[in-house]
This record gives sequence, structure tokens and C-alpha cells, in this order.
Amino acid sequence: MSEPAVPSLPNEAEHALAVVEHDVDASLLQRVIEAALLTAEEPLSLADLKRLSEVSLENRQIEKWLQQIATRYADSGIELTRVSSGWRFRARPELQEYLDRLNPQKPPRYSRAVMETLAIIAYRQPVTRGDIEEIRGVAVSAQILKTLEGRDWIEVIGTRDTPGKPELFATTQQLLDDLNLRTLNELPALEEMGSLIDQSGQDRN
Amino acid sequence: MSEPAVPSLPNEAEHALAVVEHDVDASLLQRVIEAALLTAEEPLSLADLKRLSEVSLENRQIEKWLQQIATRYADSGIELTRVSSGWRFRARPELQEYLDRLNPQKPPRYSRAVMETLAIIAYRQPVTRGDIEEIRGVAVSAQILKTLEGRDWIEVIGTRDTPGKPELFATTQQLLDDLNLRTLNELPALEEMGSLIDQSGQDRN
Amino acid sequence: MSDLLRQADLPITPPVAYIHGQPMAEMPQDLYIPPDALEVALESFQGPLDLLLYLIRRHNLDPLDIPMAQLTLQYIGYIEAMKQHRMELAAEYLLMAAVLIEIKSRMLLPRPPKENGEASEEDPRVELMRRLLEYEQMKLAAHKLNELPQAGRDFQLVQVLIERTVVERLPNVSVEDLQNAWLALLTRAKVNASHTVRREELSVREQMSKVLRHLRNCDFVPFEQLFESGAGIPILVVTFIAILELAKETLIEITQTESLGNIYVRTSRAITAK
Repeated sequence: MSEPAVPSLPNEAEHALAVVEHDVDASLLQRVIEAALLTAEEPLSLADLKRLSEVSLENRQIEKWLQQIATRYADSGIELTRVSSGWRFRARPELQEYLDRLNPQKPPRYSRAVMETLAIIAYRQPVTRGDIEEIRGVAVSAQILKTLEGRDWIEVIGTRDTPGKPELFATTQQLLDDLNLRTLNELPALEEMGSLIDQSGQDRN
Repeated sequence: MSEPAVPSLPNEAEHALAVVEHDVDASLLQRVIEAALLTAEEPLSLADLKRLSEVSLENRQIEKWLQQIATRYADSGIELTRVSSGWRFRARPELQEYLDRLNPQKPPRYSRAVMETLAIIAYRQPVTRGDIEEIRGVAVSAQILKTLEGRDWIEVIGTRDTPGKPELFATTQQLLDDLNLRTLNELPALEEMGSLIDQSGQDRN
Repeated sequence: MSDLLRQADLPITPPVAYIHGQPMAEMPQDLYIPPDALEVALESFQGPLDLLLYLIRRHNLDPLDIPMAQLTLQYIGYIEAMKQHRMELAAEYLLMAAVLIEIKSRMLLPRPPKENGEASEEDPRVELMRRLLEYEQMKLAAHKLNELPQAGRDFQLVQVLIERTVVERLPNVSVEDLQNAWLALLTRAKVNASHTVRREELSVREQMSKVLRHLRNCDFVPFEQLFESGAGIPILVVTFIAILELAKETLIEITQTESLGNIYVRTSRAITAK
């Protein structure tokens, strides 16, 4: 947190005062940003964080503060993470087993049908229900799509210009946020199916 | 976080080991408690906090940790507080005004009836309720006048010598102050305002 | 919902069935399927592609070189067994059987010689293989996706309370608001055509209020006391007009007991109060 040495200026006293005032503001703003991140329901973007200050801030300045905040929480039970729609605090995943003792109820794990549908939408988006059915080889129930839409993990982003104008589904920022990812690129890479086949004789039964 | 010096005991090595193990657990448990308090929707009681640990903890031990956690957050944007049902973190109240910038609540607005009544009193004072009703063409509720009197924007400055002795309303210095005006004369002139709506041809000044 | 959640956590190769609560990792080699296992068997597959994949993987078949006869026999064996137990067979399973038989028959038929001598007719298995591999790729991806830590399930989000102090927020009013309110009145006045908004010096009105305030709680006030000394001629004039206007509106009473004597002003309320 130490500032680089201040180059000497004609009026040193005046300058020193300005630096002190600036530091006071900076420390207040940093606390405001910290409090905002700790209280927000959703991740906060740089644009959100800028709204916290009356004076306009530069991205670099905010990012520096975010780094400092993250460092301060390095030894704590929570951590600052960056996700698709911004920054947010989360409890460290390795503490989850303890926290579960307080809250035995957890969100459901979804069935294979739901997860396969989600995977197809995530990796092949935008896709229609017909596309999904083509890949899975079975009908996709409306219930499955509703479940994913209810979670705000997928959404209709348009229709395909074919007869019947089928709706096109894509995944949302919410999905990335919930998986603590910044972009779709951070999803697990798809298996190279060619190589899988080469080994298939040995390691599958 | 430095512990008080350990009194020397017969088997120093064994004791040192026990302390180390205890410290590891303690630091983990403290982080678990911290994470639980930061993620819980409700205040956590000592009984709740005890459930976080597999080994049974004493109230005094937990309270000591809570003290330490509170101290660590002394310079941050949030604070640990004790409420009737337990402990919880909250944003520092003095930061609320900044945090409100993120979720600006819509500024409250007065109804059209209130604003028109105020305008009539400002431009036509001193006026009775009857005068206002004549201009507005509808009844003026007592609530409207109370609202404006409550803001100290209008006041009764006398009564008119007509049957029923209706009260005469005028605007106050407070209104001028709140509007940042020196005199009522600085309100927009009526004839200027007329031109703003005179597209119909039927104009009146 | 329970339908969607039931098969949670299935490994990549799921137990095909549960018999008396015990997972059965593989279908029996001899195709004999215990009746109570069969019911679950169909459900534990995600569809015909999943079933075909299972058969291929279980027999260590290379999907790029599927022995169609063997695969088709196995598959049809399954759905025959299912039919015997009067299970409702999903259309997709029956369709897949037709596809398999079609592929098999095409492979049995001698290939018509190509005109230019190149035997380039596509292997009828290619499309099936492509679909199987694509499905398997997504099946694996779904599994990995499900393994990713999820907010709320595998880690908690921090949300600290903001204790909003209940400060009653009072609306702010600007000059523009007042102006707009008056404009609204003007607009309505046009419609009603019953009220005349006439030009008027606002300062007179303001001064009228001031005079009335001055007279409030007083009886007679000497006329000259109503004028602010040293306020400047314009203010004096406005005050004078205001007093005249107040008299005209019978809000005040102006009295003079003798000619050239002192003039007193009081609110008319004071008169009627007597």
C-alpha cells in the first residue's frame, strides 16, 4: 500500500497536503468499494463500481484497489473472484463442507437429461430444440428447458429463419457467474473424440 | 494474532505439537466462522456457530474468535455486530449514502395535485382553498395542504372576510430557500410559460 | 421436477439398472434381463444413442468400425425384451431399430458399380458413427459441466446486510416542477376555458402575503409601518400596490379617522371579529 516516492515539487507543503487529502479519499473509496462488493447481490462491474464515486475514476485505479482488497482477504474465509459480469466475493470452496453443516439444504443436482441439454446449448449455441433433439436422439421435454430457463441459465435469443421459426437458445451470463467463470472459453474443453476412440478398447467397458 | 507466551510444561515438545495442531484448527475454524457470518442470510447465534465445528466448542472460545474477527474488520467497509438473535456483519452505516448510489431508489415525487396546489399558492398568493379549487377545477384535499405545510412551504397568513372565514395561504421563505430563489419574482413569468404550450392557437395570456 | 433430478450424479457409464437396490453395472452378457431390471434399464439410458453407445463400449467396439450385424442384433434383442414386458417403447427406440436394419441391409447388398469406376459410395455407417460420437462428446461435456463448482451448491456467495436507516426521503421540488405544474393548469384552463390567467406582477402577490403576515396577530398597524424603510423605491411602490390590491380583495381594512390623520391598516378578520 505504500505509494511511490513523490517527486519534489516547487511548493512541497501544498503538494503534501494534496496527497494526504487524496489518500483520505482513496481509503474511503476503497472501503466503499469493499462494502459494495460484500453487500451486492450480483457481481459488480467496473461500471457499477465507478458509480460509487462522485469523482470519475479510471479503470486502472479501480483495478488496483480490487487487487489490494483481494490481497487483504488472502488469509480469510472468503475470496474476491472475477466472473463474467464483474467482481464478487465468495466463501472459499474448501470451506463448503463446514458451511454445509449450517445449511443442509443445497440446490439440486440436475439429471443427465438436463445437463446434456445444457451442455449442448453451451457448446453449440445458438441451437434450437430440434438441434438438441438431433444430437441427443430423443425428444427434449418442455420441462427440461423450463428448468434451465428458471435457473436463468439459458434464454431465447431469437428465432431461426426456417419454417416454424424455431426459437434459438443460448446460455446466459448468469450461468457463467454461477460457475465462477469469466467467459464461455473457460468451460471445460470438449473431448477430442478421435483420440478417445483410440483408447476406447482399453479403458472402457 | 500472536498468542500469549505458553507457560513451560513438563513435556515441552509434545505440548508444542499440540499447540501447533490446535492453532491450525483454530485458524481454520475462525475462517469457517467468518465465512459463515459473511454468507448467512440471518444472524448466527452461538449455537449456530457451534454447529460449524465437529469438536465441541466453548462459548468463550467462540466469543474470543468473534472478537478477533471484529477487530480484523475494524478498518473495513463492514462491521460485525451483535443483535438479539446472534451475530452478523453489516455495511457500516456511514457508507450507506455511497452504497445507495449503486441502487438508486427512485426519488420520491409529489403528486400532480400537490404540485399544482403549490404552484397556485406561489403564483396567486394569498389564496384560499376555494381559490385553489376554482383554478384547479377539483376539490383540494386537506391532505395536500397538510403535506405542503409539513414541508414548511406554505402557511396560513390570515383569513378572508367572507362567510366561513376561509384561511389564506401564502408561500414561505423556506420554499424560496429550497428552490434556491431570492424572491418569488425569480419564478418563471406566467406569460413566458404560456408560450410553452401555445400551439393550439386558442391562446390566452 | 423429481423426474429431472432423479438420475443425478450418474457416472459416465451409469449402472444400467438397480435390482433389489443393488446397482447393476452391466447388462448381462446373455441378454437375459431380469424383468424388474428392465423397467429401469430403459429409463437409465438417455435414448437410443445412449443405448447404442453402451453396447459399443461394453463390447469394446470401435465406433469407427461398427460391426453392424452384432450391434443390430443386440439392439433389437433389447427392444424385443422390452416389448415382451409391455413397456411403452419410445418412438425414438423403434426408429433407431429401423435405421440399424436399414444400414445393415444396405451393407449386405452388393454395391452398384460406379460409372467412372470409383467405388465412392459413402459407408452407410458413417452418419450413425458421426451422431454417436457427437452425442458421446456432449455426454462427457455434460458430466464435466456438472462437476464444475456451482454457486450455492459447491460454494456460498457473500452477502452482507445493508441496514438501511429509515430516513423518510422527502421529494425535492425544482422551479421546473413548479413551472410544469402551472403549465398543466394552463393546459387544463384552455380546455375548461373558465379561468383566466392574467398577467400579473408576482412581486405584488409576494408583497401582499408579506403585508398580511405583518398584520397577522395585530390589530391596527400604522400604514407607514407596512413599508420597509430603505427598501428602495420599487419595493415601496410594489408594497403600495399590494396594499391597494389587498383592499380591493377586501382582505384588509384601511381606516383613517380624520382627514390627514394617521392611516391604520388591519386585516378584515379583525373587523368581523368584533
